[in-house]
This record gives sequence, C-alpha cells and structure tokens, in this order.
Amino acid sequence: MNNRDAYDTAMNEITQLIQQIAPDAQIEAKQRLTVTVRPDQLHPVIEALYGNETLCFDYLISLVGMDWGDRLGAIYQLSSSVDLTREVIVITATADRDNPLLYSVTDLYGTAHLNEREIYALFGIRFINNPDMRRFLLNDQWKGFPFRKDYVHDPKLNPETVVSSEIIDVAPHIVERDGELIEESVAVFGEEDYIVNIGPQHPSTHGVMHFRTSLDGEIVKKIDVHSGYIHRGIEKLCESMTYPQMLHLTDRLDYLSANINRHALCMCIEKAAEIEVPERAQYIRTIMDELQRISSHLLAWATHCNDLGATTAFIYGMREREHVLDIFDKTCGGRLIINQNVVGGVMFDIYPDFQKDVKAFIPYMRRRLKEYDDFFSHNAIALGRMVHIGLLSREDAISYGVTGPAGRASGWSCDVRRYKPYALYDQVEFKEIVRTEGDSYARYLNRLDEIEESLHIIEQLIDNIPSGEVCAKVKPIIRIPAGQFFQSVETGKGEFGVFIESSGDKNPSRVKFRSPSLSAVSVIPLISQGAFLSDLIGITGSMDFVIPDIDR
Amino acid sequence: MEVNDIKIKAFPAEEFKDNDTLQLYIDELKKAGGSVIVGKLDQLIDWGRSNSLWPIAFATSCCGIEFMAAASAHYDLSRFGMEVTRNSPRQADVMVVAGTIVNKMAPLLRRVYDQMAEPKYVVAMGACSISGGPFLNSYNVIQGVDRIVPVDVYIPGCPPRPESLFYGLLQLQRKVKIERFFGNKRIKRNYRPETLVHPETGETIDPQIDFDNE
Amino acid sequence: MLIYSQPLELTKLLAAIDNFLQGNLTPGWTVLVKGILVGILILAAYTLIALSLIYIERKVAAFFQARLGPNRLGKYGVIQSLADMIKILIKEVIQINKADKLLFYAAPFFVIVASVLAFGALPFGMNLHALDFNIGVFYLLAVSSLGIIGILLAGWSSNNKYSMIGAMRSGAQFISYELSAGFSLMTIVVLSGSMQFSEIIEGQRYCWNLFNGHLPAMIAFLIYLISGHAETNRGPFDLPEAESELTAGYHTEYSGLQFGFFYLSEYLNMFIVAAVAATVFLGGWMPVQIKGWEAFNQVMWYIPSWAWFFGKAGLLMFFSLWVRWSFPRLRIDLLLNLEWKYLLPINLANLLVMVVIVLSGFTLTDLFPALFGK
Amino acid sequence: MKFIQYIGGIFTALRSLAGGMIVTWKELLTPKVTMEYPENRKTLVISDRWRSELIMPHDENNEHACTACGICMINCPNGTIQVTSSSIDTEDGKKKKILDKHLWDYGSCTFCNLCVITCPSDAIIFNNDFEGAVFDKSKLLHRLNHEGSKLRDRKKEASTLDTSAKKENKEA
Repeated sequence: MNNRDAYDTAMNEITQLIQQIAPDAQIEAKQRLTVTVRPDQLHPVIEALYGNETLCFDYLISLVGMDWGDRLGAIYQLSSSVDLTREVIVITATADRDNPLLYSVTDLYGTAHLNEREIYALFGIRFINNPDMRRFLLNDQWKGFPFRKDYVHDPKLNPETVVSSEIIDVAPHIVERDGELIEESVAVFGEEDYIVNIGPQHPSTHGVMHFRTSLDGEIVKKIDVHSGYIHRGIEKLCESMTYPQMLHLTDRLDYLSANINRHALCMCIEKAAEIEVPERAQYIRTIMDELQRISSHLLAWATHCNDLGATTAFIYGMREREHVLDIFDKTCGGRLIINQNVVGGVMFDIYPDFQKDVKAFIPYMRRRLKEYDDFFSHNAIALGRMVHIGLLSREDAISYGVTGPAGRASGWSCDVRRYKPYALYDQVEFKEIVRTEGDSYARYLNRLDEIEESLHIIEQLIDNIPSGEVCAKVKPIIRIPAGQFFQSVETGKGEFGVFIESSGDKNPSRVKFRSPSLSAVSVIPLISQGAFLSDLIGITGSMDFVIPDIDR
Repeated sequence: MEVNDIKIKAFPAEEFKDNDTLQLYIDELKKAGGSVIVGKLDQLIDWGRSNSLWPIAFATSCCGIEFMAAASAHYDLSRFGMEVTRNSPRQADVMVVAGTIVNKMAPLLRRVYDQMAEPKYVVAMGACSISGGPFLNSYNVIQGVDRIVPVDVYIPGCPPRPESLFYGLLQLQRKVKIERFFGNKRIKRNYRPETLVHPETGETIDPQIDFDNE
Repeated sequence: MLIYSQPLELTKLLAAIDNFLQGNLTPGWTVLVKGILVGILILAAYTLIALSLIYIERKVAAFFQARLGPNRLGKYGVIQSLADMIKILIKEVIQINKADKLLFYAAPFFVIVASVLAFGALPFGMNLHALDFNIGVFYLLAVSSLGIIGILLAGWSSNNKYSMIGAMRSGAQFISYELSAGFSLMTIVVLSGSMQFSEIIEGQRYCWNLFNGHLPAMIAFLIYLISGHAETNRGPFDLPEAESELTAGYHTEYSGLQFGFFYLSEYLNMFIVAAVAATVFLGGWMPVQIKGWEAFNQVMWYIPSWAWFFGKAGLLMFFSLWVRWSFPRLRIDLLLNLEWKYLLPINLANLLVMVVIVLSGFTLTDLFPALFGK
Repeated sequence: MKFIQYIGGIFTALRSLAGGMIVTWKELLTPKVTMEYPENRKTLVISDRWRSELIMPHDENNEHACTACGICMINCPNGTIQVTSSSIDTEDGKKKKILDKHLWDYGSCTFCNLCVITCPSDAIIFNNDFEGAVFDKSKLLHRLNHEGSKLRDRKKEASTLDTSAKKENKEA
C-alpha cells in the first residue's frame, strides 16, 4: 500500500504543479494522468514536468499526431526515466487547419525532433522552434497530408513515377524571437562538404535508411537522416480495418520481433475490450516472445558482425536462428511472420514435440553462445572496432528515448518487462542486463547476455505449461469502448508501444505505434559525429534498428 | 526447342509449374529469332549464364531477411553459384526485389535497374513486390514492381520461405536457358509503362520501351 | 652430389621442345617462337590458376561457414568458375558518362598487367621459369607494386565517391605495407646472400630459410604473410572494397570483363604472395631433403618439383583463406597503426638482428654444417 | 614498463585471434547442416502448418463445402479473396446461394489465416506446397472451386475431407 500512497502523493504534486502553470488545463485522473492544455501552455507545462525535481518526466515515450476533425493536435506521452510506471499524457490541439502551429519540445527531448517532422509530413502541423522543419517520411513534393481525415488519395496529385526528385539540403524552420514568429531557412551542409549518400540501397543500412553523410577524409562531420523509403502508411491503413485485421500489419513493422509487436496490439485490444486471456495462451505467448527475442538478437549479432566485416560470424548467427524459426514454423506455419497471437489468445496450440524441441534448443544455444565468445567477443580486431566507439551517455539515451539493449548499455534500466510486467513476466525470474559503458561493445555484449536471460526465462516456463483453452471466446466483431489506450512491450529493439484511440466503433479512429528503432536512428547523428566512416557502419550495426519499424 | 528440353539438375522439367507461359515465351522467341537451330555455343553460353546468376538484393523489408536466410548455412544459395551477392548493381545479373516498394523508393529501384549490365533479370520476391501485398490499399505503395521494371519471375509468399526462393531461382534459370546470345537478343517485355512517363512533361523516360509492341 | 631420378619432371620435355625448335628454325625465329609459347603458357596458367583459386576460395569459405558451397555444376561443383567466366566474358561493359574514359579503361589493364608480370617471374619448378634475373626478388617487388596504380586510377576515374574513398584507402594501405613486405624479404636476402630466385632455392636444399635464420626468419615470415595479405586487399585488410561500407569500393562502377579483370587479379595476387613466401622461406620447388638420407631424398624427388611448389603455395593460401574467413575487417587507423607502430619497428629490428646473426655465424647452416651445410 | 605492455599487447592480440581461428577450424571439419533443395525434393519435409497456398478441398464427387457466404472475403484485410455467387431456386421453391467463383490472389495474400479460422463451414485450408513461382503474374490468381463442382450435401457429411483431398490441387 505504501507504494500506492507514494504514487498518489507524487501524482497530486504533479497535478498541483500543472494547475499552477496552466490554471485552465483539464486534468483527468484516468488510468493515467491526462492533461489537456492550450497550445501556448504546452511548452511551459512540459518544461515544468521535465524539470520537476521529485519526479522528473524526462522520457518522451511517444508523440502522436492527431486529427479530431475540427482540431489538429498532438498527444505527448511522458514518463520518468527512473520509474517507467509513472506516465503523464499531455494533449494539445489547435483549430487552425490551414496553418496549424504548435510549440516544439525538441529543446527538452531529442527524440521529439524526428517525431515532429513526421507529424508535419503526415498531418501538416508545423512546430515552432524546431530547427529543421522538413518533412520526414514523405518527399517535400508530396501534396496534401495523408493522415488528415479529409485527405483523399489522388494518384494524379501524387503520381507513381520513376523520376528522381532532387534532395534539397535546405531546412526551413520557424523561430520565435521576441514574441514574433519568423520563417527562415538554413543550409544543412556547408558549400564545400564532401557528401556521401549512405543508403537508401546500401548493404549495411539494414534496409533502406538514407544517411547523407558529410565527410572530412574518413571522418564523419555531419549526418542528415532521410527516411520514408518504405513508408507504407500502416497507421492510416489500420484506421480502415477491424481489430483482428489490423493484427497482421504489426508483424510487418519490426519483422524481427513480429510476434512481440503483435502481442502488444493484442494486449491493447484485450485491455480495452476487457477480454481475459487463458493461462495456457499466456504461457505460449511468453515463450514465443522470448524465442522471438533470441532470434532477433541473433540476427542483430550476426548483422553487427557482418557490418564489421566478419561474414562468417553472420552465417553462424543465421544458422542458430534457423533453429528458432523451425520451432515457429512447426507451431504456427510461419518462419518470420508467424501470425500466432490473436485477440483473446493464440491462433495455434503448440505441437506435441514443442517442449522437446525447445528443451533441445536451450543447451545447444548455450554452447553456441560460448562459441561466439571465443570467436568474436574477445577478438583483438573486433575490440578495436567496438570499444569506446559510438559512446552514448545515459542522459542522451533518455532524451532520445533509446530503449532496449542499446539503452541499457548506457546505464538506463528501462526494461518494460520489469517495470510494467505483462503476460507472465511478473512470475518469472530474470536479470535485467545493464551496462554503463555506453559504447558499441556494451550494446554488443548486452544482446548476447539477453539471449542467455531469455533462455533462462524459457527454462522456467517450458515444463509448466498448463492445459486448457488457447483462446478465449471472442465476439466475431470486436468493438472497444471510446477512449485512448496504450500498451507497451519490450521487443528485441526496445520499448514498442501501441496507442489506440477508439470512438467505440469496430475500427479505431487513430492508431500509433511507438517505434524503438526511430529513437535508435535519431541518435545516430549524435553518436557517430567525429567517428570514422567504418565506425558509422559499426555503430548502426550496434544500434540494431529495423527500417520498416521507423517508417511504418 | 520445347519446355521439356530445358534441363535443371535434380528437377524434372514436367514437375515445374507454369510450363505453358514458358512455352509461349519460347514460341515468341522463335518467331522473333527466325532460326530454330540452337548452336552448341549458345548452349554453352546459356549454361554459363544460368548457373552464374549473381544477385543484387534490393531488400527493403521482411523478404530481405528471408533472402539472407537463404544465403546462410541452412539453405545455402551458393550451391547454385549465386552466393556472390554483388552490392554494386553494375556487376549483378539478377535483381531480387525483396520487399515493399513505395513511391519514394520507385525512382531508386528504377535507377538501380538501369545501372545493371545486360543481360539482367528481375525477380519479384514476396507479396509486396508482386502486388503491394498487405499494403495494397495504401496511399504510398507501388502495386507491384512490374509497374517500374520488367519482372521475370514472381515468387509468391509473405515472405516466401527460402525453398520457395530457390524454386523461383530455378524457374529463372530455365528462362535464362532459352534465351540465345547469337540467335536473337532478349525480346522486350510488355510491362505497364504509365509510371515511365514523366508526370509533368509527359515524356517517355525509358526510350527502350517499345509502345507499339503492346 | 648425387643425381636423383626425376620421372615426372618437365625438364626433359622442355629440352626436347627446345631441340626441336632449334633444329628446325633459325636462332631468331627460335627465340620468337619460344617467347610466344611461353607467353601463351603463362596466360593459360594464369587463367587456370585464378579460376581454380576462385572455386577453392568459395568452397573453403563455405566449409568454414558451415555451408556446402557450389555443388551443382559437375562433381562437387568444380566447374562453377567456368560458368562464371563464360558469363562475365559476354556481360555488357557499361559506358560511364561522367567518367574519365581513358583512365577508366586503362585501370583494369594496369592491375592485370602488373599481376601477369609478377606471375611470369615466379619459379614454378626445376627449370620452369620464364626468367631468372639476378635481381629476381627486387623485380618482383617492383612490378607487383604497379597494380596499385590501376586501383588508384580506377577509383579516381570512376567519378564515384565510394570508389574514390576505396582507392584512397588502398593507396595508404599499399604504401605502408609495401615497406614491411620489402623489409621482410630483405631479411632473407641478407640471409641467403642473393636476390636470384634460383640461388635462393638452391641455398635451401637441406634447410629452409625459415629454419636457417630461426627466430628472425620466422618473424620475417610472419610479417611477410601479414603484409602480403594486406597488399592483396583481402580480408581482414579488404578496406578498399569493404563491402559493407563502400558497396564494392574502387571497382563499384566496373562491369563485365573489366570487373572480371579486377576479380581475377585479386586471386592471382593472393597466389603470387603465397608463391613468393613459399619460394623465399619454404624452399620453393625444392623437395624436402635430408643430408645423407639418400633413399628418402630419392622418394622425395619422385614427387615433381612443380608439385612441391604448388603444394607449399597452396598451404600458405589455405592459411590466408582461413585468416580471411575468421576475422572482422580492420579500420583504416587500426590498419596503419598495425603497420607503423608494430610491424615496421619490429621489422627494422629484425633486419638488424639478422645481419648480426649472419655475420657472427649463428645460422643453422653455419652452426651445424654436417646436418644442413651445402 | 611501456615496452612490456607493448609486447604483452601483441601476444594477447595473437591469442584472441588464434581463438577465433580455432572456432572456424572446428567448423571446417564438422558435417554441414545444409539441406539440399532441389536434390532432396522427395524427402523434404515442410511443416504441416506451413501456409502456402489456399485450397478448397473437393471430395471424389467434385463437391466442396463452400456455401458462398463471403465471410472470408469480408475478413480478408486486403481484398485477396473474391467470392462471386448466384442464387438459384431449389426444388422446394426456396432461393439458395451457390458458389460461382472463389478467386484467391496468391500474389497479394498475406497468409494471416483469418479466412480459414473464420470460415463457418471449414471449406478452405492452406496447404504447404511452397513451389509457387511463376513467370506470369496472372497465373497467381487462383480459382479455388473446380469446374462444375457443387456444394456438398450436409447430410452426407460423413464422408469428410480426407487427407488425400488436401494434396489435390487447384485448377488454374
């Protein structure tokens, strides 16, 4: 009870604090503290929350652009880096649809930068004081703002074409000086800069990332991140789908953690529609999640090694991964995208030899982990390529919202399984791997150690799977009550979140996925500044991001 | 030359699917080439070409991972002599389009294709590259890469498993084996050209396209 | 010295051809025809060795990586590289619009000519070499460093940023490691007192230079392997083409046959380095012989000298492949560190030690003339 | 002291490199895990649950279980399935829907399995025939119901789908 009381007092303090700054803010103490403020009060309120001494809200989980028909706005989900269970939602909206302006929070949260640019591209809301207001996911030539409710896609306006559009290295922005808004633009690169395009079709960007990199010899001077080469508008697609139909799209976000993503969406819907998941399904979900995490980390290890030039290590990692995929294949008939979770449970029960196969895999994987250690972890060349490379401090990790193994390598304990346990994570015993070095090597080691922890979790569960139903009885058409729902999980890359705003219909009115990879990418320009070109590749490998998760 | 004359090791010709399209293609080649006699030298060249298809993986999403899985230990693309994945399109023979292609990527896909040296082939791997797949209705997704580049083989699946990819590559080998170096050049394919018209000026972008051919 | 029976040696065949030519042609024509024959032979051997090396590399790499490697063309896939060659021969050569045309076309020739020149000077077996200079080692070092010009030209003329970075890396790398390679060969020149390959090999009849010069020779051997490996631009020193960083490095813009030239010469350079190391340190084509054990020596001579040569070179190449497929790539500063902070100082000291050892008579041949002496 | 570190550094590095080489050496000698498709086509086992191709099992009388209700079509997230039906008058004078064409696009299916689990009469299933690559995109549009097939009579349900029906292939 003590905890609960302390929680309440802290939240009361927060409420008072907000009331001081914005007296007319609407504060609702729902599941989470929700504050609705006027656009001009937004920055002061968030700044106060950020600077609050007893409980500082220094972690911006996600920034959701919204279109409520009459108003355009944004939802800020804030949390505290010391205690992830505390969350505050700040909502703001403007009625001006022709030139919507909001205040930027880039000065407080590094991760806000790309998120705000994304909102500009999709909703057309521009942010005052954001230093670079180019569109993020779409070309600058794109006409219209596709996520607005009144957007009608017209192929004539935005035709499919093979004509390349020029990349314009000029960043417009709006600054507020002495109470006046001034529109300006600055060049991203200097005149004399030697700019190399790393990506979008490049062997080591793990997909279609595009880093415009200015080089000084081999040294990276500045990186300009371009993305959107696989922006499929999944969130927009979701709005026209029923909840069970949406599920298959989550698999295609971070396809390496497909099952875990889907788990998040299922839980979010179950939470909203108050569906109880059978015990057996919970066991299966947790085991499958951990297997998925192992395969994700193995691929991350493999590609990281490959980026450093060790092709053999890549093949080894893929070889072990194949064993996990075999188990998936036999359980759900999919290797990468397995369609296992459905609302209310799982689609397929485990096959008879499931336990045997998993138990055979555990010691095998342990042996291989040892082999990886001999092979790569202590290799003198590999150490030279990873130790003290790509240093990410704890503060930057929090500011940019870098979670997952990468965040924990910077000393930030941010495991969602620990702080906001879901499925069976409150019943199993596992260690949260935290290192404080913050370099590529720490991230590398974190992944290998987490594989070991995942094996440990599976070991505790595999023999105790209870019998019973694998899926609760669910109505054919699922409706969730009106409101906003958020559920986050720990994927192989970090905190993945699903935000649903429902109007009580069978379709959601807005879906937003919090992507851990976006944070990882947004921090790359910071940590690879001054590094060698080869190290840039190594650092991107160590951050382990998946592009379709960023572009959505 | 008939479909059943095309030999693939350890795979009887009649067990392949879609033999009739291949037969149509053979007939078409015959018509274009005139001469039906296939020289030994042509056979040798086709043997070389079909067994040395160096891929460039245009991997944008999930299918790219399955392509990587196909290249690694359990499946091993190298058995077909195809493990030499060239990252430079200039040196590659077949482009495996593995993943969704969106509006922003389309020009780049075309550019990579244009950078490849003849003879070049394109394999569309997975639902996204065949038709847009799960994102068929999205505002930003190209509904099939055959709107941008001519595709030789379609491998359905979401993502297709590595064996499916192998099967697709064997199909491609069969297709390569019927094309002749001396007899006639590859015939131009009919593919939907509206994306190859400049949206503003209305000019044809690729002069290679023969519009009358349709 | 006893004359051993050498049934598989090519000496007699060569002498027969020589006699035939001299008997039927004027001396001038003889030289010309011989020159053409040797040229054809060298080019054929060049292609054959390169193609088989490509196959071996792919197969060995696959085995290191728990895979099978090419196995669908012929038994165990042995004619895989033949298919590759046929394909590359008829592949389109793309004209690059904004490239420096002359240099762009010249670059692959530089690379391939340099490696053919070096290849031609190798002693493949007893009496099986095109040239036996008295400055053979020097000549080899000189011509093999021509290749770098081709790489620099390729990177520069392609008008591609990746190529450019690759070429610049290659330049820095080559110049650095050429020093080490040269010095470690000099160490052996000091030991054997000659720069002529035939003399170096003859001097290793009973004791390889590697053992003759014991510690300093072994260090020199190791350094030569490392720097030779680095000069051929192969992993872990493959920075100029660094697949994961620079897509294909200096030959990004090359297609078809021009790319084939780069591809071939890469493998041939690997062979040349291994062959030089085998000749200089491991006795070249000279069979393993032990002083006084005539029966044993006779058995060893039954194995022809060219088989010894290829065997020794093959062993070293296998080692090179093993290293290549085990390690990650170095970064440019680590690479230069390794050379300037470690290899070069050690090498210089090593050369000095070798001079002292040779002068003061501490080589094995000097210490135990009964066992190893000439 | 510096010098000892310098020399020591060289040896530590060499030892770590040797460790890596030992691992690859061991791998060189271990049997390989590679499965050899297509050489092993006859023996290859693909998991039963693998979803590859949607089929509508027909029994020996050329009858299927599809009532043309269209639930699969409604549930399909991207419009891969198209069911066309027509209504006929049955003997007892009632209107009855019968299946005309059940079209499924292999080329855009995402294999989410929603059609199969929501089908009220279990008329469609996925098989695991993974060899699907074709040269012509239009070949990917499958018609699942055979020519001249009709709805299985509920009363004769006893003769349920046997496994041989599963192997049966669609008609192009």
